[in-house]
Amino acid sequence: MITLGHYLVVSGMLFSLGLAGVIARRNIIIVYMCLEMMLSAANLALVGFSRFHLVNGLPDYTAQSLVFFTITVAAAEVAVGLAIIVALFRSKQSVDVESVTKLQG
Amino acid sequence: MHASIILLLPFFSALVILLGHRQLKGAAVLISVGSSIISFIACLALLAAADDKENTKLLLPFLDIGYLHANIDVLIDKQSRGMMFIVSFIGMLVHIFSLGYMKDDDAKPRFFGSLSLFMFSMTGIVLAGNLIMMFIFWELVGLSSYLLIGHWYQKASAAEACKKAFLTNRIGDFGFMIGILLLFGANGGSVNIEDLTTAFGPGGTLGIHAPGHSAGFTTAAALCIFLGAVGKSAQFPLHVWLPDAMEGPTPVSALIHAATMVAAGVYMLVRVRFLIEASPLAAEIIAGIGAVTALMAALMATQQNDIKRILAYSTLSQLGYMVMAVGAVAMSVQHGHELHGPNPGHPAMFHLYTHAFFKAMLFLGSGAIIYACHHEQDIWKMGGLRKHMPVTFYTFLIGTLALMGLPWITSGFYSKEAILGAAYDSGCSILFHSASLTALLTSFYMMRLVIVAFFGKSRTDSARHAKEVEVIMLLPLVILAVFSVFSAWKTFADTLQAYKPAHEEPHATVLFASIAAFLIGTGGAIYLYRGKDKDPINIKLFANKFYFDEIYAVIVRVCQDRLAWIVTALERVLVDGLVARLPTAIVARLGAATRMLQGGHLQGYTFLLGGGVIAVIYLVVFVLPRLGH
Amino acid sequence: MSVFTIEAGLALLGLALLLLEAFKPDISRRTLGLTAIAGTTLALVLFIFAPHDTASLPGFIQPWHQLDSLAIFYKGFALVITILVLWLTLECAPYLTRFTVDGKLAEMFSLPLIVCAGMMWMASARDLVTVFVSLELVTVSFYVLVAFARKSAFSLEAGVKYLILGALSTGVLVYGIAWIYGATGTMSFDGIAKALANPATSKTTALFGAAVLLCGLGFKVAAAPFHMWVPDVYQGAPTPVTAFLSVGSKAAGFVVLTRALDAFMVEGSIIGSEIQALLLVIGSLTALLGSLPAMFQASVKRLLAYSSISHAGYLLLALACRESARFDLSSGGVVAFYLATYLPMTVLGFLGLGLMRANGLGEDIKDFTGLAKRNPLLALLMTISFASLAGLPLTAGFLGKLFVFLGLADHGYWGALSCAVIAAAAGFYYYFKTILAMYTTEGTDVPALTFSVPAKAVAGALALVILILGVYPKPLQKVLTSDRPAVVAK
Amino acid sequence: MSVLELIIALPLLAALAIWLGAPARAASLAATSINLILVLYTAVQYWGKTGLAFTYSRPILENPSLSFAVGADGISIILALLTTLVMLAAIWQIHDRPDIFYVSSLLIGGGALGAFLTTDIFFIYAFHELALIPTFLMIALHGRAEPAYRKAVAWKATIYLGVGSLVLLAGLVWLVLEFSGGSKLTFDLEALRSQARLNPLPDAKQAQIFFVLLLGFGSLVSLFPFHSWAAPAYATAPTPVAMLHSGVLKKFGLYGLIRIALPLLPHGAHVEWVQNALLLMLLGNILIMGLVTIHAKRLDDTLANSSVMHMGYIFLGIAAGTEIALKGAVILMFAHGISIALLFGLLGRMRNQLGTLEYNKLGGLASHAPAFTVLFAFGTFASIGLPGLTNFAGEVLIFLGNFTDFKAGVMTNLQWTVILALWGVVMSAVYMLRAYRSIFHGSPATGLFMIDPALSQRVPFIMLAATLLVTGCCPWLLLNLMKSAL
Repeated sequence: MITLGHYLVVSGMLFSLGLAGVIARRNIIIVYMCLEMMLSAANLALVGFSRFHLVNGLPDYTAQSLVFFTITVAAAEVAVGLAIIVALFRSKQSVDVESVTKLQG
Repeated sequence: MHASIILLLPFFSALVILLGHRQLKGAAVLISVGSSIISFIACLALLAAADDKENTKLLLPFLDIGYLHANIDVLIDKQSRGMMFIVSFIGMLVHIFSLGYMKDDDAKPRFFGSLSLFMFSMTGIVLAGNLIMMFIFWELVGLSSYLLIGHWYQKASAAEACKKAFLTNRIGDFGFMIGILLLFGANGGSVNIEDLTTAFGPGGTLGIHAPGHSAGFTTAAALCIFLGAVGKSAQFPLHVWLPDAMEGPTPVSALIHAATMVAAGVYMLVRVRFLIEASPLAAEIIAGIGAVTALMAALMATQQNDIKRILAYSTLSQLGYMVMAVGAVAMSVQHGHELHGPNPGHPAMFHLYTHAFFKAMLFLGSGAIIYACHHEQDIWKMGGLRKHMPVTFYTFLIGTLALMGLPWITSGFYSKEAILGAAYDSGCSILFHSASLTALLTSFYMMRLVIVAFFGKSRTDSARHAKEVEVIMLLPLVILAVFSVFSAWKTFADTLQAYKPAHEEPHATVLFASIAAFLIGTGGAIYLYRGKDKDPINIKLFANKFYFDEIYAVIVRVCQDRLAWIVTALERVLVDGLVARLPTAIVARLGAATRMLQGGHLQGYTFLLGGGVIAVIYLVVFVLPRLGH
Repeated sequence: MSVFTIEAGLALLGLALLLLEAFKPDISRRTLGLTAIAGTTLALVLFIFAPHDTASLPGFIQPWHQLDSLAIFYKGFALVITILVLWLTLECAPYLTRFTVDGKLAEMFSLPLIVCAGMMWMASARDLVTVFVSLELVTVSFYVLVAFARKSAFSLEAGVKYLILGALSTGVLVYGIAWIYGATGTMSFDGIAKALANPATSKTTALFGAAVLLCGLGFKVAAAPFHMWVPDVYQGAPTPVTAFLSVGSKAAGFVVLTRALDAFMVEGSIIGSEIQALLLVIGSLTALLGSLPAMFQASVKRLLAYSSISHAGYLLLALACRESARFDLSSGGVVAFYLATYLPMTVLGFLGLGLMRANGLGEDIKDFTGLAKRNPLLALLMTISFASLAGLPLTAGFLGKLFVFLGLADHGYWGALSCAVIAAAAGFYYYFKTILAMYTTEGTDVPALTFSVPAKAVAGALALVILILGVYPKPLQKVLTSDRPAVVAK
Repeated sequence: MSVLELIIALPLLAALAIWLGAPARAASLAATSINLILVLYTAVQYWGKTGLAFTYSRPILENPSLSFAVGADGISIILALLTTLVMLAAIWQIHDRPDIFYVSSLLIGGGALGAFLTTDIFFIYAFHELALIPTFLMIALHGRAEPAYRKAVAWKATIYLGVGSLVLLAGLVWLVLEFSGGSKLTFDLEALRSQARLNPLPDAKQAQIFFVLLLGFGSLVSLFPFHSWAAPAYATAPTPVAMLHSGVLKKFGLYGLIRIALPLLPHGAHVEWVQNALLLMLLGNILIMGLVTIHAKRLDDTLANSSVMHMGYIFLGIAAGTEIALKGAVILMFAHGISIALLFGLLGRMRNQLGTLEYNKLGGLASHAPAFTVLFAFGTFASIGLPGLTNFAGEVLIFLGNFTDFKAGVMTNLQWTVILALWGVVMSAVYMLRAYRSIFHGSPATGLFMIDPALSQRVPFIMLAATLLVTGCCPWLLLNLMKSAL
């Protein structure tokens, strides 16, 4: 039997992996992919909670509606984000995180 | 009415002259001399209106809060009337003398303005009905003394002398103020002299037999007040300023540093003698200090060469005499010898009174000599002045004899004998012996002065060309000479309300000592100094005034200037360092450190952000619930 | 016309302007800018006269939107800041266009309208879904705005940093929402409050969810330790955008935070005290981490960024102090008051920076040297702005700080109060450093600066608002306390 | 509308007018002269009365209740008089300087007036801060030293005063919270006072709050050991700023203690640990700063440090807390303000003419500049505490006030402190007379040369000196304004 706990553990692992990737990777594209993974982890948790939260014997769908919004927002973020990353590549010929360290102190 | 004229006239005179002397020019002198004459007439009226009742009158408000009434109120009694006469009389004469003496001085108006200021302040002390008022004027005489000693401030020595005088007096005032505060507190807020007399008197709340009496407190209060007198009357160990004060113009030395201001300490001690009488220890200390001062100053006087300095040390010595008398009288009262009569005179006040005349006379005389010798003050550079300045000589001689105490004729004999009597009655033989020795030394050094300065042949040109001074300067000399002789006579003294002890026949021992001292001292001086051109004796210790100035210079350098240096360094390093620099340095370091967090590396930021999330989760989920918030 | 319609209209106007620029490239930026300003001003006017109660909203939106005094205040706030930012953009246009592709500025005029609509919706949000959607609307638009001057390496770098960190925080936020939902079974603030007041709810789950959610929101409001992006992004972004971020985005973050905390810290909440403690810790830390590094900044823009962090710290501390019986302003009210005072002073500061930039000057403190001689009016206005930011009495900034201190002292949070005091003291240093530079005269024979009349007028008006609020805050208090219904059922 | 509002507003309006282009000297002199007349008018009106007068209140916030409330009692009027006198003198003596000198003087003076004449803690605090900004700017920009040094000095003062004000704010907030009672927070001093009378706090708590206020107010008044900003700041500040800050603005901290801390926390100062701490600190002011002053080698150092030292006496009055001592403290505040302003004003002229203030380069000025010397003597002897000048009346009342509950034979710590403090009077005579001696006495050829200022330039100093003389001879003039018990 797969319980809520299983979903949450997977979601948590996914979130942690994403976070670790964001922190550890130097390529901005990959960092961005890790960020998407974190959003997916959140979505998984939402769906899981929603599935096991029964209202009148049926799963509660408000949380699932948020998942759709999240996916949409993620898409928008990717659109804008990739544009910015492309602009960065154009000007620096690099997508390494270390190429943006001018602002500091 | 009289009191307000006497007090306020010189005040306005001083104010007008000091603030507007450049506009007033010559009129300043007239205002000052005029005001001194009017004051004197008012004083005579005060004497004429004499009754023996004491009364305190409010003259002007000053500080009046709740039960504190520190106002300008005057206490008119026999003591203040007599003293007032001396002050206004000698003051007037000095004003007149100064007309001649200061004729050529550029800053004459400033001089007369300061003189008026002095008359105002001294009057205030004499009339003061409470100790705070006395303190106020006490300080003001200090100011006028400062201004007058520093009259020729261009001279470095005068500038230093006036500073020294003011500062030394400040130390005395430090004690005086503490004494006033103690009395104020203990007597429930009143420092009125009459109230205090009642409180310390029989049946009073603070008297020696009262339940609230505390010997320690009484002694402390008495000694603190006495410290004020030590400063003002230049007693050991604060005597060092008075000889230096001779840097001032000579009339000033006569008035302030011989006759009146320096005697204010004695006047004040007699005013509060109820306090001294309530404390045996204080009485002994006061008598001792007086005796030491008298003897020490007399010893120093024997080796001085500056005519004014000899007189200054003589003044010190005589003031020591008076202070000793205050202590001695208190001691004898404690032993049960009450002073006699309904309004008993006090030997110290009596000596103050006679001394004022002859010492003022001596100073004015020396002023005349200095004036005639073109500001030459060394007696070894004079000589033979007897022939050049006969009037001055004779008046000076009369003054000297009075100071030496020529038996039965001069006033000085009677007053000195009264003091010797008091010392004898005090039950302390050391006092009596040292007083007698002082009397002997007095005769010695005064005779030395007269012989060296007036007899023999003139030793320098300035002495050879000395001429008798003008009449306006001689007149005060003559008048004072008359008083030097007669002022102790009964009719005279009574009319002037001198505080003369109603003395019985003097004790034989006292009489003998007094006459012996006179004879031995005079004889010794004549023997040693007749016909000498330079000093046959040479005692460095006395000539250098027991090295007090040097010792004090070291004390000031070490205890004050060096300490100030150390404290300043510590203040900069420790206080400023700990309170200001250290915290700023810490904050600055923190600021720099927190800036390091902001390294500009995206990975660093994500790391911190992720770490922050984990830290917050850890804090909220695991730490805070345990803390029981 | 309902408020919702106005907001929708504003967003549509934004879209329309975007399209207009795309299809009619020769349209002048002045026309675009003025249209945007006119549109927003119209929206403001309409908004003022629109009915101000939840019932006036269209029925379908009522479960998700509400109109209480807080919402109305923030909506007005958003409109005002948008107008100011649009105007500032127009004023700075000549120098901004040097860094944009083809010298175009269209999105700089259209996106703020969309951001504004997003902020207004956020102010009304009743549940986490609405919060998330409107927050992302704002955030994603800001990604574009920050990186807009992309020919400038700074702007681009700021854009990248904001993008990565912003997306990270979005992930954290959604994850937090998920757990809150898991703990309470609902997305609406009312429901969450009700569930948290119920002892049967799992405390650990709720705490975990709330903590993660607050981390996500903390990023938006620049709370330590999630503030790292602020100095870099503020410094790199075009000045009008920085002003918008620092005032608008922060205000939006705080209104959401207020709503969320009203739910989390509702009376009898099982997690209330923990959340409060967290706020105190984070607030103190934020105030300090904002103030201390600011002392050594050479760039005024970066200094203002740090200052904005520090102010966020005070605001968080204000949120930590729940309502006091003796204090009319609730913690949300204090926050709103603080933000209302924060708006004019910050905008004035950035306005001055923008104007100097437009005159070809840099943004460093040394560029301020001798400003008093070159343009006394601007120097005076900037002095007022900085004095108010420092929290000097008789300016608006002092009252905000005073309320925060009062709240902290009233609750006896002495530790947090001392941190706030230390931060304020450090604040004196860096604000005064800038003021001092303005009045320093040595070595300034540079020519006088001149500004347009509208610039003077707007700056003067902002300064006046600072001073008036500083000595006569009563009207603002009235607005904030007039009819505020309990946000949460108690 | 109250006359006090006019008094507060006038200098600020004049500053605004100058900024807008009005002729600086004329406008500021007119405003300050009118102000002086207005303050004298209030003094005459208040003569012999008690309680708060000229009150008027404009609420600006409901809860917490803040209002722009003005009102004056004797203390406020005396300090307002001090402010207007010093302000007039400071402005009058400005000579050939840019407009900012006038504007800053007006702002400092206006701020001080606001602080003294309002009765709402919020505004009392606010006006004081307002006056600090121009002080800071003027020291940093127009101070008499190298730019780097004067900026450092200005920073030091500002950070000290800033931190001090924040501590003070914390203390005031604490007060407001403790005494507001009921359901409403109020900053109104009268309301807080009546609450304090009805429900006094326990002594231990009073002591804590009092201590916080003491630290806050104390650092504004350069209470030892929070004093190290003061001396360099005064030595460096431009003349009008030095006059106004040391003469007037610094008194704010003392005013605050007397007006706010003591009435609300009557036992706070007498709890043993607070009292002992205060006594130690004020002895630090008197004895340590006295020695530091003695060590000074320049006139500006001497005066600046002496100004720190003299604060100790006023704190002594506050420590005693008796009516006599407090009235003495107020009189001493007035006296010190006038005398130090006089001295700093004269110092400014000397610095302009001579270019140095080092004692070993000066001497004999009395022969060249007699009028100047007389004016300086007034300041010197006032600082020494000579009777006849106002400082004496204040000091003696403070000393007496400490002895009102003296039992023969039992000395309290307070009374021992007075005795040590009395030694400070000796020290102040030492350093002031040393200074006077080295500058004015001695041969005319020993030092640099300066001449008397023109009569019109002497007027402000004469005015201050005359004030010292008149109120010194008739201190009851001031006491009559303080009929109400403190």
